[in-house]
This record gives sequence, structure tokens and C-alpha cells, in this order.
Amino acid sequence: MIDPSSAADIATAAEAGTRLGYPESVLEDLYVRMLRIRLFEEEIHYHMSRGRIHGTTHLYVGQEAVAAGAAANLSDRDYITSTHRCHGHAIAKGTDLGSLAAEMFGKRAGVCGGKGGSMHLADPARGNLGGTGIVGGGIPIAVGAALSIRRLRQDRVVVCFFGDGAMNEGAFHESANLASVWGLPVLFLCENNQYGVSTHVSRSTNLEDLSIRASGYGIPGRKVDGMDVLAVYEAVRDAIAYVKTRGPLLLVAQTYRFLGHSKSDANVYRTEEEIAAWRRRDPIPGFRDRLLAEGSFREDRLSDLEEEVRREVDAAFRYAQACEEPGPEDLLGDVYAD
Amino acid sequence: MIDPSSAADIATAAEAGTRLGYPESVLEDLYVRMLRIRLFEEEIHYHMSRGRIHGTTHLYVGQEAVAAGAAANLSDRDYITSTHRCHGHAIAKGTDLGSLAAEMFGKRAGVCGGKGGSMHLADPARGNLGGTGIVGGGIPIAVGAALSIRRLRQDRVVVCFFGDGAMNEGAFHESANLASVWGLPVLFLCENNQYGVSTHVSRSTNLEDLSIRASGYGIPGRKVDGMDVLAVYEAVRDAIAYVKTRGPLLLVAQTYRFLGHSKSDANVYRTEEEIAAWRRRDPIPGFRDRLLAEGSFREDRLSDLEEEVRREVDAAFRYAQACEEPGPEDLLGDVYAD
Amino acid sequence: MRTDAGTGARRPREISYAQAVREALREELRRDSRVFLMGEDVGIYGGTFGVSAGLFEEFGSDRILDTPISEAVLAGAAAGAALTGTRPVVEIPFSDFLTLALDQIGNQAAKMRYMFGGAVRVPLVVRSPAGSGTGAGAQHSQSQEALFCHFPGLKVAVPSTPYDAKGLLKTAVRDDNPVVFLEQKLLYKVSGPVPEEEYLLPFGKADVKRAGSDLTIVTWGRMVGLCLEAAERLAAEGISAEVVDPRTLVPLDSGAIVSSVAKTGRLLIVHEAVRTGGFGGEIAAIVADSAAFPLLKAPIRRVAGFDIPIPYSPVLERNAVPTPERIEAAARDLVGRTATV
Amino acid sequence: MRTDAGTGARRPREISYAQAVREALREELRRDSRVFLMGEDVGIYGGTFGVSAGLFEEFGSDRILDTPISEAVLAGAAAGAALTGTRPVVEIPFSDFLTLALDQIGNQAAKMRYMFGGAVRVPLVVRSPAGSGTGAGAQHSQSQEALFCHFPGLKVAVPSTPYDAKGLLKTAVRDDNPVVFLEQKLLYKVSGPVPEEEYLLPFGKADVKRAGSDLTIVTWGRMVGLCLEAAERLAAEGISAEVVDPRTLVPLDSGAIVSSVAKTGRLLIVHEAVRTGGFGGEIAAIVADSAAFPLLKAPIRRVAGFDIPIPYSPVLERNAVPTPERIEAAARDLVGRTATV
Ligand SMILES: Cc1ncc(C[n+]2csc(CCOP(=O)(O)OP(=O)(O)O)c2C)c(N)n1
Ligand SMILES: Cc1ncc(C[n+]2csc(CCOP(=O)(O)OP(=O)(O)O)c2C)c(N)n1
Ligand SMILES: [Mg+2]
Ligand SMILES: [Mg+2]
Repeated sequence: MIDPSSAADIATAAEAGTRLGYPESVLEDLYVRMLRIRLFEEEIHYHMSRGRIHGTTHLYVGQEAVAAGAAANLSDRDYITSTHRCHGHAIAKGTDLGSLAAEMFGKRAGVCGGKGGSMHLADPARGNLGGTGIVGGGIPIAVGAALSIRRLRQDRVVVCFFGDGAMNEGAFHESANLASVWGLPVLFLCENNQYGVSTHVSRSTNLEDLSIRASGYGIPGRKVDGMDVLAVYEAVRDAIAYVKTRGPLLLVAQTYRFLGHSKSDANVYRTEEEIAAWRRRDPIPGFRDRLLAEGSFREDRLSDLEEEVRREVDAAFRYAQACEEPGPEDLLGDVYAD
Repeated sequence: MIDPSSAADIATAAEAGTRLGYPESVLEDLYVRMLRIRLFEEEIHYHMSRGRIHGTTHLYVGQEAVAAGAAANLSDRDYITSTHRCHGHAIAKGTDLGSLAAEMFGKRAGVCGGKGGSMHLADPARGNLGGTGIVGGGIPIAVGAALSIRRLRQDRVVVCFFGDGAMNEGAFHESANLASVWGLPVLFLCENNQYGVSTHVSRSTNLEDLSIRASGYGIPGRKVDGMDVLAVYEAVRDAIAYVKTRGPLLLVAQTYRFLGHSKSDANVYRTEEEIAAWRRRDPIPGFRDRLLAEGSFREDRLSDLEEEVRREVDAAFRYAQACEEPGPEDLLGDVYAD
Repeated sequence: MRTDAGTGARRPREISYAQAVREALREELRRDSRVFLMGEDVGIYGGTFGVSAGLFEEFGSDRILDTPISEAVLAGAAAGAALTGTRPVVEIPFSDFLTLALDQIGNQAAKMRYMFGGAVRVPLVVRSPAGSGTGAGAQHSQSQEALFCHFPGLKVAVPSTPYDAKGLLKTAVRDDNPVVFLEQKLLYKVSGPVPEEEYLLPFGKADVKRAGSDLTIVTWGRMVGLCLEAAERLAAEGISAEVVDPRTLVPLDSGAIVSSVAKTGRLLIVHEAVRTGGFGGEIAAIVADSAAFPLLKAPIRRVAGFDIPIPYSPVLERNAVPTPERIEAAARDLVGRTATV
Repeated sequence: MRTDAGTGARRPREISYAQAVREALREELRRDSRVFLMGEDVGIYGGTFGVSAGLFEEFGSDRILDTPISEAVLAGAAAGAALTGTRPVVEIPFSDFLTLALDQIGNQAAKMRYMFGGAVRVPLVVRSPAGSGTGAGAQHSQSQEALFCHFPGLKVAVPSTPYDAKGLLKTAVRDDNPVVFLEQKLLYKVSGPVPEEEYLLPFGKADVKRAGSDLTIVTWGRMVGLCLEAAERLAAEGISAEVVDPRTLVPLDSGAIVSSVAKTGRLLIVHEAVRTGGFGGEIAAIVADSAAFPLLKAPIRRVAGFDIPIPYSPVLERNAVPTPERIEAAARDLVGRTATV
């Protein structure tokens, strides 16, 4: 969490010294959040390809700027709802990497006790209300969390992540409309990574610009470059300011997933050229170059950060692999609260 | 069914002599369709209030111009999907009043064998794919019918009726989007009668104008005065021309139901003044006055028509009451086709 | 029920099932400010069946929320609200429409606690009226309790009397799990004794609505009344029926059912829902694998709705679901066919 | 299965369950131009489990339709298309998502014919893979056949072998009613004999997958294989199990089940779905009220999924549903506990 008093005040920050107009702590935070996601997922990919991780997984590689830029605006008291592609959101929202990795290995120490898995990462204590395997399924949950905020008169906000594909589910429509009618503090954050599995957004909607959909609910719709973490950070910051006082807003981040949809994906539906073109806009090296070019950070400082994240990720996976499997006594519990 | 070749060509028609710019047959047809609905429903109301009709009912009184103006553009080969408020649609689409009345009395001779009832009137032979008790439930059905038209390369169209309230169901969203992506020949015709039960449209959406929702699907949205049968007739005619070649369109007819939502409705949610104001725009006497004022029809001609419709309705109800009840042998059949 | 004749004891007041539900809501809304009610037309209109009449006036638009017609988001928003510190009660006008919300109820709300390793509580109630008999046709008349019973994580209550409705609903509102609360629309106007004093009824505790010795009738919801009437008539013929109302199907008091069947040796299950896939199958299966199995003197019989959508015609509708005649005939048949095994 | 040893007869070719489904689709698409397939990623991607691979290439985008992610409209549009002269087959990537389409499937498609007095036919198939074992967690692993069985108007098929999958799917496509066709995702890669020649399998006809005399195991879908293996091991212990696969749950061949139980005197029901509210209850209830009831030598036993969402951890997931050990133990127990009634 970036201290909002410093982050919000760009002018002061600019004086305080970085050419990008933000205090170093903000820039570092954004960089580190992205890096943690990337390195964590590369590790997942590695272990999965070796059959050490069970099931399927939906990697977030390429989209890191969205989760990082958004979550940097949030405190633990703010809520997010997530999707099947939920590792990035969970990491950005601050969940301990060890307990996330343990969850991926299905261990009892996992953030969901090994019962949730890749699509169901949740961390209510940090405001993460969970991923879901049902496309669009988390959107109504976000509206409900915003309703609690309103009813309990809290100073919180909900960021509701979902994909371009999810936007065609009835759940999106009902949620956007209800949140609008009630003026609830929820930011609908669509990660338009261009595809729902193999279906390009141009074949799942008839829209040039998904943010137009906002007009059907009488709420503002905005777009942001989802490959630019600073742009996302600012767009979400502004959106949250709006949402907290005036009700929902739809923000569409244009982004791309570099890897396949899930474990098994032969990528027959898109070209190597298209992937390469987007990879040239990889948000992480891009941001790194900017930090260096604009003189905010020296190379060795960044290397140190990278080293640190690397160590953190390695430790998380070592920890996870060493953790205990759940036992038969875990099978039947947690269905009902008493 | 109005012969489209004459109806479409307004200029010729105007020469042919009516001041409203249409052949008499068109105007008479519109007037008679509305009248049949109104008189039929008044009869339903009467029998229901005396406990002779079972269940509940959703009367269409006030909205006649919409069904009449729309259906006058359709042949038996064209499809409609309907709603819980389906009497008007069924009558406008040409179903025999006797079999509709028999259905309302739950008789075996009813259009659905007495098994459907007030909310489920259907007449596939006349392209009426049925009412439904599930608000919004008919919208996806309409998309499917349009898909058949496309697949079978037929020259038909689907008119999908639904209410302002139904527009907030996920089914509307998914349907509008899918029809748009596939460019299907379906006209989404929203009857905005201002309320879903007790909930005014201003409390169920955050929109001044429901037709704006079309933009979220990349399709045209239009509005029409739903109390003016000729305006509806023309708007639907134009919409159909568009829909047949270019894909879906959303047309919102502004209308009003004069009576309660259903059998039991104390009308606590709206004022007498509001009802009275809309009643002054009653589409039937309004159109009658216009026909007289513009000299198309003489008073005695209209009285004759009214008399004829009155007789038709009376005969339908006499027939219906005399019909047989279904028997135990009817109970278990019709679940599966063999 | 106590009488005031002779003893001077006060006869408990009688209120309708709808009033009982309303009282439970009112008391819980007063008790806990986190509780709120949302649904289509629950405000000034008072709800489709008038159940919430007056609550809007007392609690205002902050606690009694009219909604657009969007069942999926209502259920999902209830789950989201439940996760984050409030206690929603959702009204869905007819339980047939719960299919529209089933993903949010059964795949989200029901599973969250388990999927998240026990880290959350999801205290919400979905109230909705079930049953046929109003002439509203196939899509407004179903009894679909079995669907919800098949989603672990949900609790399912089907109250049969005003007393049960009030006591169970108060318990439901205080439960930290998602509860599907299926009211019986044909009972809304039926009255019965309900104490003035506050009380709660536990989930998972069957109520023996009538004691008997020749056969056990397990039934719930609106069918309880029919079975009690049938039991009276059977008693006149010398057949003593015990009527067991589980009150909640999940959790189910299978102990009480099994004990009763062990005692009577005969089991008749009566439900309004269509037979195939109904919850009667579950009860038959439990008993057929219980300590009561070797004590059975006759086959296990179900009287249920026929496997058809509910027809509109009143003569058809009446016969689509169990009638007193079918219930009595089945009971007679069971008792007549004793001890052939 | 014929062998080529000695007789010279050709051994029937073996193909996988996924191939068998694909062949059925291809043959029906070729046979009848009104048939078409739609679903998320069924085109060039070949479907979530690759089942429709190659169909897009053969039939084009006119007959193999990729759709947006909108399950409700897919089911509803299928109903609308079915009403108006075409014959849709819808693929839903995981059967867990059918809850999103249940209103259109269960309240619209299933009821239309009855509600409209028999005036329409609704020939559509909803295909969707069911079952656990892939590590995809609680919302991608359910077996929910019981839900669909509770909506009169639907037919429900749960094929357990490539042979059954092909023959039943071809029948489903030709049926004039809505059919929910639950493929078994863990069987997609399993091979079995499937004739080259065209064949159809009737609905409502159980298949005795193994004959036996000591107990009847009624089971379907993926559990059939497990039960056959268990039966082999039980045979080694001298217990002879008959394995009856109903193949379609609606219509259900209750005659075949009852005859088998009448012969063996013992019934074990095995399903992957969670126990409470599962279709096992229905079968238990049918048998407990049948001619086989007086012939039962032991209680009716169910081995089913535990009443929990499917957990992610492989060790937990494996034990959430019936294991060979649980099946065998139940069988032994039943046979050991004979004739105490
Ligand atoms: C209700 C539902 N339908 C279909 C699926 C299968 N599915 C999983 S991810 C996915 C694509 C989702 O697309 P999008 O919302 O754009 O998210 P992305 O995968 O691109 O992050 C689909 C169709 C599902 N999980 N849930
Ligand atoms: C899915 C569903 N939700 C709720 C209802 C209860 N209900 C019946 S009619 C109605 C209002 C519908 O409003 P609108 O679509 O505007 O149609 P109108 O009644 O005004 O013609 C409601 C909420 C229903 N029948 N179906
Ligand atoms: Mg996407
Ligand atoms: Mg309306």
C-alpha cells in the first residue's frame, strides 16, 4: 500500500524528486508488485510443466501492470473480487507468497487450506474476496461488498476485476445496473486481454471500445493502457476518487496475456506476430527502462530489488514444497460455519 | 396482416386517399387489432373479478398500440416472443379469440389445451412462440428463432417483446450481445410502461432513455411513442427493414398500463393523477378521433367495426365458457414428444 | 394448544403464516442493525405476497431495498454483503425464479467457505415462496427444494406452520451460512398459534406433528397439513399415522425419521415436488440403509407430484400434486400390506 | 468383444470417448443439415476438451458456432432454434456452468411442450462434461445429473463408455425433446470398442455391464469403470456382482434395475455426485417400493461423493468421491450382512 497522502499529491512528489512525478517509494512499489507476480508465475509454470502442480492454471503473465497499478491504490481494508486468472490479483493485493505457493501445491498451509487451488485464491483479511472458476461469477459479489460498505458507512472501495469475455455474462449486466441504481462504491475493472480463451473480443462483442458499455448503465466508462503500470495506477486512483463519492465506474484496461489461456492451449487462434508485438510492450522491462531512463533509479538499485523478489519467490516455493499435505481429517470440514 | 407491398409504399397510399397517408385497410386493421385486445381484456377483467377465471392475469390495457402497431407489420411466418403480459401480443398476432378465451378458462379447447394459462399463451402456427412467466425469459428464445431464420435462409423476422423491467435481467444482455455479434434478424421491442410491478423505471435503471442501452451492443436504439399506433407501426416497419438486412435493433415504446400490475395491486406506488394523465392519451379513442378528424372514416363505419369486434369477443367468451374442462386423461400427456 | 376453558390459561394468539414471517423479519431487523432485506417490490408494495408489508415504513429504504429485476445479482450481492459484515435477507417473488440465481447460490455462496479453507462466513437467507395451487402455471408453481439440498454448503428450510416459519426464520437469519428458506405460498393466509414471546427453532430437529403407531408419514411444507388431515380420517378407520415434519431438509434429522419408522415399521413419504429426483428419494434411501430397514413391514411408498410441469387448468392443477385421497389410499395400502417380507 | 484369435473375425476398432462423441456429432451433422453445434470455443479451438476438433474445418462457421461467454442465452437460443426448425447441439465447457443456463433449460425448454399443450417440439441437446479428478476445484468438478432429472420434460444421459457415448448422442440429436447429455471428462481419453457401422442406442434401456448373482451395483458415468474393476476384485473373493448401467437416468429403465435386484437380493448404488439429493436416492426409493423389496436380503447401500464441494488438493480430491476401496467395502458388507430381515 502506497501512502495515499503522498501518492495523491503529484506536485509535491515531483518536487521530492523523481522525473516520473512520483516519490521513489511509489515507483518502487509498482515495480516490485509486478515483479513478484511475474516471477511467481514463472515458477508456477515451471513446476506445472514438470507435473508438480496439479490441475490447470491461468497465468497472468503480460497483464501485471493492471493488478499492480490497481492494487497500489488500495489498503487491506479495500476489497477486490477476482477471477479464474487470480494469481496476479492476489499477489498485488499483498497475500504472502508462501501461502499462495502452498495453495498451488495443494498444501494445508495454503491460503485456502489446499481446498481452493489456482482459481480460488482468497484472502479476506487482506480484502481479497476470492477468485472464482465461474466467468463473471465474482461481479455480483463485488456489488454486495460495496453494499456492505455503504450500509456500514465505511470509507472503503471495491475493485472488481473481470475479463473482456466475462463482460458478456448476464452477471455483469445485472451487477453494473444494480450498482449504478444504488450508486455503490465499486470500480468495475475490465482487463481486456483481447481474448476469452480463443475468442477475440471482436467476435464476442460488436464494439470497438468496451468502455462504451458503461453508457448502458448511466455510469462513466474510461479506457487505460493496461501495459503501462503508471497509467493504470493513475486511472485507478482517479476512478476510486470518483467511485467513492459518485458511484460505479467502468474502467477498461487494454492488455494481453502472453501465454496460453490455460495449461493446454496450442495458440491456434492467434499469430506469433501478434504475440510478439504485444511482448514488445511487456509492462515490466518497459517500466524498468523508464525508471532508468528518467533517472529515478540506478541499475544496481533495480538489480537489488529484483534479487530480493527472486529470493522471496524462491523461499515461497521452497516453503510450499516442504509443507504438509492435508489429511483425511481435513476432507469434511469447512463446509458449514457453526 | 397488412399487405406489405401497399403498406410500405406510403406515397401511393396517400394518393389512394387517406389523409393519414395510409390505405383505409391499414388504418382499419390497426384500429381493429387494438379494439380486439381492449374488449377481450375487459371481458377477462370482468370474469376474473367474478372468480370465473382462475389464477392471476396481467392486463395489457393501455399498451394496445404497441402490439397492434408491431404485429400489423408481421405475417404468420414471422415470429414473436412474448411475456407474462401476453394477451395483447397473442391477439395482435392473430390467434383466434375463442381459443384464447378458452385457455383463460382453462379449457381443453384452449390454445394451449388449458395447460398454459394467462402467462403462457402460444400459437406456433401463427409464429407466436409463447408468453413466459419468467421475466426476460423469452428474450433468448427470440435470438434462437432468428438463428433458425438465418440458418434456413428464410425471409422472416422475429419481434421480441419485453418490458422495461425485463431489460435488467442478464438474459436481455446476453441476448442483445449475441444477436448483435451474429447480426441476427431480431427486433428487440421494449415496452416501457414505466413500471416493473411497483418499481418505476427511474428506480430500476439510471437512464433517462432506455434506448441508450443499444449502444452497449453496437446496435441502433430508437424510441417511439407507444400510445400512437401509427407511430409504432411506422417505427416497427422501418426497424424490420433494418433488422432483416443489418441485424438487431432496440426499439423502446413509451407506454403505460392503465390497470394494476396483476390481479392484486392496490396501486400504492403511483398517483391517480399520473394514471389520469396517461389515460388522456389512451391509444384507442385517440386513434378513433384522429380517424374521424382526418376524414378517413365516418362515425357509422367505426361503430360498425366496434360492433363487429364486440360480437366477436362475446362469441369467444360464450364459446369458451361452453367448452369442456380437460379430464384426468389430459394430465400426464404432452410432457415429451415421441 | 392450550385452551382457556376451565384452566384460565391464555389461549396463544393465532397469526397467519405471512404475519409470522413478517414478525420474524421485524424482530431480527430490530435486533441486529446488520440485517437488511432486499428484493423486487419488497418496499412500499410490501412484497409479491404482501409478506414485507409495513417493514419499509418502519425501517426505511436503507434496510428494505427494492431492486431491479435481476435475481442473479441479488443472490450474488447477498453473498458479497454477507462476506463483508452485513446479514442480507433476499426475497425472490417465486421460488421458480431461483434457477436464475442458482449459480450464485449454489456455486458461489454455498462453496465459498470450503473453497477458501474456512476463512469466511456467508450469513445470508434467500426467502422464496414455493408451491402450486394459485393458477399461475408451470413457471410459478414448482417445489424445488431438492435442487438446493444437492449443494453442500446450503441449508434448506421448508416451514409448514406459522409457528415453525417464525422460529426457523429467526434461526436462519442468525445462521452464519447461506440458507434457502422456502415459504409455502398457499399457507400464507393460514393461521396458527404463535407465542408473543420470542423463540427460536433449531435447524436439524424434526417435529413429530402427530404421534402414531401404524405408519410414519414423513412430509414437509404445505403437505404437512394435508397429511395431518389424512391422518385424522385414517384414525377414524383405525389406522394410526405418525406425521414427522423434518422442518429443515439440510440439516436433516434422520435420527428422528429412523426412530419413527423403527417404531411403526412403515414409511410413507409425501411431497409436493415432482416425484423423480425429489427429496423423497433421499429419505427413502436413508431409511433403506438404516437401523429401521430390518424392521420394515412394507415397502417404502412415496406420494408426490406427478412428473409433469404444473398445468394451469384448475382441475388439472389440483391433481398434479398429492391429494388427500392419494395420501390416504397409499397409507391404507401400506398398512394392508403388512409383513409379507 | 470379439477377438481375432482363431476365428479370423475382425476385432472392432477402439477409439476414445472424445472421438466417439466427435464421430456422433460428425455423422449427425452430415446426415441432417438442420443440426448445428454452438458453444464457447467449439470452432477452431476445438472445444475445451478438444471434442469438436476438426468439425469447424469440415462444416464451417455456419454449422459450428463460436459464441460469447453467455450460457443462459446459449441454452435459450437453442430452445428458440429448436422451436423453429433447426436442431441445435450446445456445448457448455463444464457442466458446473449449467446452473447459469438452468432457467432456460429447466423452466423454458423443458416446459414448453406441456405449457403449450403439445403444440411444439424442442429438439435440442446440451452437452457438457461432468466430474472431478482434474484438479480444477469446486466449481469445475461437480456431477449434477440429479438437478436435471428433477425437471420433467428433460431427458438425461450419462454415458460410461465410448460405445455408449456415440450411440446415445446420436439418439439424443434425433430426439424431439431437450436432452442434457453429461459427458465424463475423465473418460475422454479412455478408449473402447466402437463399430465402424452406424448404430443408435435407445434411451431408457439399461445395460447390464457385467452379470452377477450376489448383489446388484447400479451406477453410471465414470463410476461404471470403477465398479467393474471392483467387481473383478470381488469376484476373486467369491462375490459375484452384477453391474447395471442405466445409461439414461430420464427415462430410467427401472424394470431392469428391479429385475436385477430381485435376482441378487442386494443393491449397492454408486455415484460420483454428492450423496445428499443425488439420483441414488431416486433409485433406492424405486427399488424400496418395487417387486424387489420383499426379496431384499440386506439394506440398500449408497456409495457416493461426500457432502462437500470438490477440494483442490489431489489427496483430498481423490477421496471426495467414491474410491474402489469404498465400493468394495460396501459390497462386502452388504453380502456379509445377508438375510437378517
Ligand atoms: C461461466 C463460465 N463459462 C465458461 C467458462 C470457461 N472459461 C474459462 S476462462 C474463459 C475465458 C474468460 O475470458 P475473459 O473473461 O476475457 O478472461 P481471461 O481468460 O481472458 O482472463 C472461459 C470461457 C467458465 N470458467 N465459466
Ligand atoms: C424472473 C422473474 N422475476 C420476477 C418476476 C415477478 N414479476 C412478474 S412481472 C414483473 C414485472 C415485470 O416488469 P416489466 O418487464 O416492465 O413488464 P410489465 O409487467 O411492466 O409488463 C415481475 C417482477 C417474474 N415473473 N420473473
Ligand atoms: Mg480475456
Ligand atoms: Mg414494465
